[in-house]
Amino acid sequence: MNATVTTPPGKAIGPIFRRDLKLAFRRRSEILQPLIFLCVVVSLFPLGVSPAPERLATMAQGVIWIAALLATVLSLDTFFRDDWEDGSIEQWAVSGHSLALIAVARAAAHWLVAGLPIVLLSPLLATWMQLPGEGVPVLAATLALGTPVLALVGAIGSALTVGARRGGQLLSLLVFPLYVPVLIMATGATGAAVDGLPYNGQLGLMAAMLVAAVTLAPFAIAAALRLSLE
Amino acid sequence: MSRLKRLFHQFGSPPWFYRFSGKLVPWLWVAFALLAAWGLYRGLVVAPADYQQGESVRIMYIHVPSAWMSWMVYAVMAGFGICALVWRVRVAEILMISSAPVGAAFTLVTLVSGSLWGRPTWGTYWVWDARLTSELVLLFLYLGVIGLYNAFDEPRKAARAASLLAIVGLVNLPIIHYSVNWWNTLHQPASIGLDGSSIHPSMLWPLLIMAAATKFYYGACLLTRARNRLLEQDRGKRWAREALAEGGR
Amino acid sequence: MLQASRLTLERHFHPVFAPVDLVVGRGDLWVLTGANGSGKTTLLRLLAGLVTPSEGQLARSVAAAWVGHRLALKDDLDVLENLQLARDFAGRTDADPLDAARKAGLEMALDQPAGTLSAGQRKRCALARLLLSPAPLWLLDEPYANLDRDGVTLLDGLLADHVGAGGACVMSTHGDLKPAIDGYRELAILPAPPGDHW
Amino acid sequence: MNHAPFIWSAYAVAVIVYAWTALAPVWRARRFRAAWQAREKVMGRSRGPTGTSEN
Repeated sequence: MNATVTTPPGKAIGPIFRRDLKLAFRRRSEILQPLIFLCVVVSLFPLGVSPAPERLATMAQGVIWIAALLATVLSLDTFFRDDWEDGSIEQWAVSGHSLALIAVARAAAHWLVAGLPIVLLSPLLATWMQLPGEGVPVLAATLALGTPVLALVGAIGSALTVGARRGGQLLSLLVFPLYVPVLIMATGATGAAVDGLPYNGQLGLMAAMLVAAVTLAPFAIAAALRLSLE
Repeated sequence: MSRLKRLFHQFGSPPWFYRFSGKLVPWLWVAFALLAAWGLYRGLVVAPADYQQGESVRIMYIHVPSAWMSWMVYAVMAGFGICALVWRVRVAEILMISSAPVGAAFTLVTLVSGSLWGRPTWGTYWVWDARLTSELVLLFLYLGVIGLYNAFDEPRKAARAASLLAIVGLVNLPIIHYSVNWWNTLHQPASIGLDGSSIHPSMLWPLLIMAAATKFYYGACLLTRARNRLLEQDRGKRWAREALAEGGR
Repeated sequence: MLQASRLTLERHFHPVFAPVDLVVGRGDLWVLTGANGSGKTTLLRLLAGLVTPSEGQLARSVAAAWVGHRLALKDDLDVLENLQLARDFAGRTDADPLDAARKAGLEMALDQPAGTLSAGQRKRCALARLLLSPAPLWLLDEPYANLDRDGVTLLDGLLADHVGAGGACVMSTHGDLKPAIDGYRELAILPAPPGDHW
Repeated sequence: MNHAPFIWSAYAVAVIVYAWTALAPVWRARRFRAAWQAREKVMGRSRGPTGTSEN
């Protein structure tokens, strides 16, 4: 099928990005849900394990990062579902714009609404988990570099399962193996910072993962979206 | 249609594939049986015990070939996935999804034999060793592909979704592997090599023979499963009805 | 503008409809007729490029606008915002959402969230979006559904203007509702012949 | 420490898993073929490739 279509007059990224922000702020409570979930999960650990500061400090970055992972997957479950159900994805596909650009716009808007707050919240979580002072800025840095990767890779899973019958539980199974490298590098960097070791290697790798995700993930998302229409 | 696609189409045509693989499967089983018997004989009987680990090293002859296969099958599956997604070759879709359970079986055996090997060597059944951990992640990748395939009801769409996931997984495989290795060396001094490189020939030979045996096993299992799925999907078509009616293999 | 030859699609390994040949030129208005489930919607989705055909060739040289059963309206945005979004995303830059809304008879519901609109109003919103689209080829899946009497006359007017101005349209209808425009051609969608390919 | 139980259980698990992965499709094929031929008989179609009649 070759639709030698002239490039459509409108733009792909701007309108979708603004639309997403407008939609997000129309349902302001939905922005808070993943963040509240994050705080709840983190605060369970002192209750579950032990309030002793030195024990909490050893696992602080791990707990915070795993909670951030869970919060991201929670918010990604319905990432494309509304657009799929109301037919927006069909309009995107017919419009002639590249679905990859639209995916980038959507992931960027989602990160702004879901990922950035996690980064801003991380100092509070770090103090809850008694993370030593040197680790806090590095934790925020790893979250800043890592949450976009979580959003983009999670969006692939979300686009793949949007057409599936019960996509919800499947999403976490699909996405967690792909999150393993991000988790390892992030907790490694923060741990190194706490121990006073150099951590720029880990941060460099996380930046590399971010670049890879930004350049490769949108094409996988676009293919998955086109597939969900069939 | 481009020449390449016509070639693919001709090779990929279900009846041709069904007959061709039907003739091939028995030979694969024979080759597997011979190699496996020879390999096990060389491994369990002829090969010496390890001076450090003693007899428990013999588990290596099932653990290591299975581990190699678990990675190879994923790569081959992703390769079928690329064919299925890019050229929409239906037989490639079937081969892709038929490989997943076999790959998962290899991964499962690797994990179980690895932990059973760990007990006498390290004293506990499960050690978060680099190789075992990345095998576990690989198992989740396989289960993800199988789970995603079963989540769709239209088989062609399910196969394309699973192919896309397999390709995304393939891209991430090396990253996962090296990050787990790096994570492992960070937290634990390098444990004694499970499959040391400078291995005595008398131990290396059975390993290679078993490796070859597992490849034939994979071929036989894959083709049997693929033929089943093909027959079930095409049961409405004349060639399938003839194959089913005559009851031949 | 659009050329389809021997077009078929297989669902669960059975062709949904008999192979279709269709040529759509400027000023054409095609109406797909057939019983429910005969594949009208599937064929339209094929023409829109949402689905890839199992066999046959499809060549489309112009942009297409698609109105399906799911009208792609964001329930939290009001009518005007929905139309502005459509215009910015893939609409003509000179098109004015307000004017399109007025033509579709939605003046009094402009600031009403799309979620609270009636089915007829939602369909009119989708038709207003059509006015903003630069695509000369309209692919409409049962456009008459949910429309009241003057909604139908509104749609007939839009179709007449569009086809008159050199555009083209392929639409499906079930039942006897046909566009009140002369010169439209019908294409009956036939079920696939029983039996098999090989 | 006698390693034999670990070795044999490792190989036992391997044999079980590989046997099941190999034989599951064979049983499934037999079950499908039997069910298909039974349905064909009920539908009154003639058996065997010679007497193929269009359905």
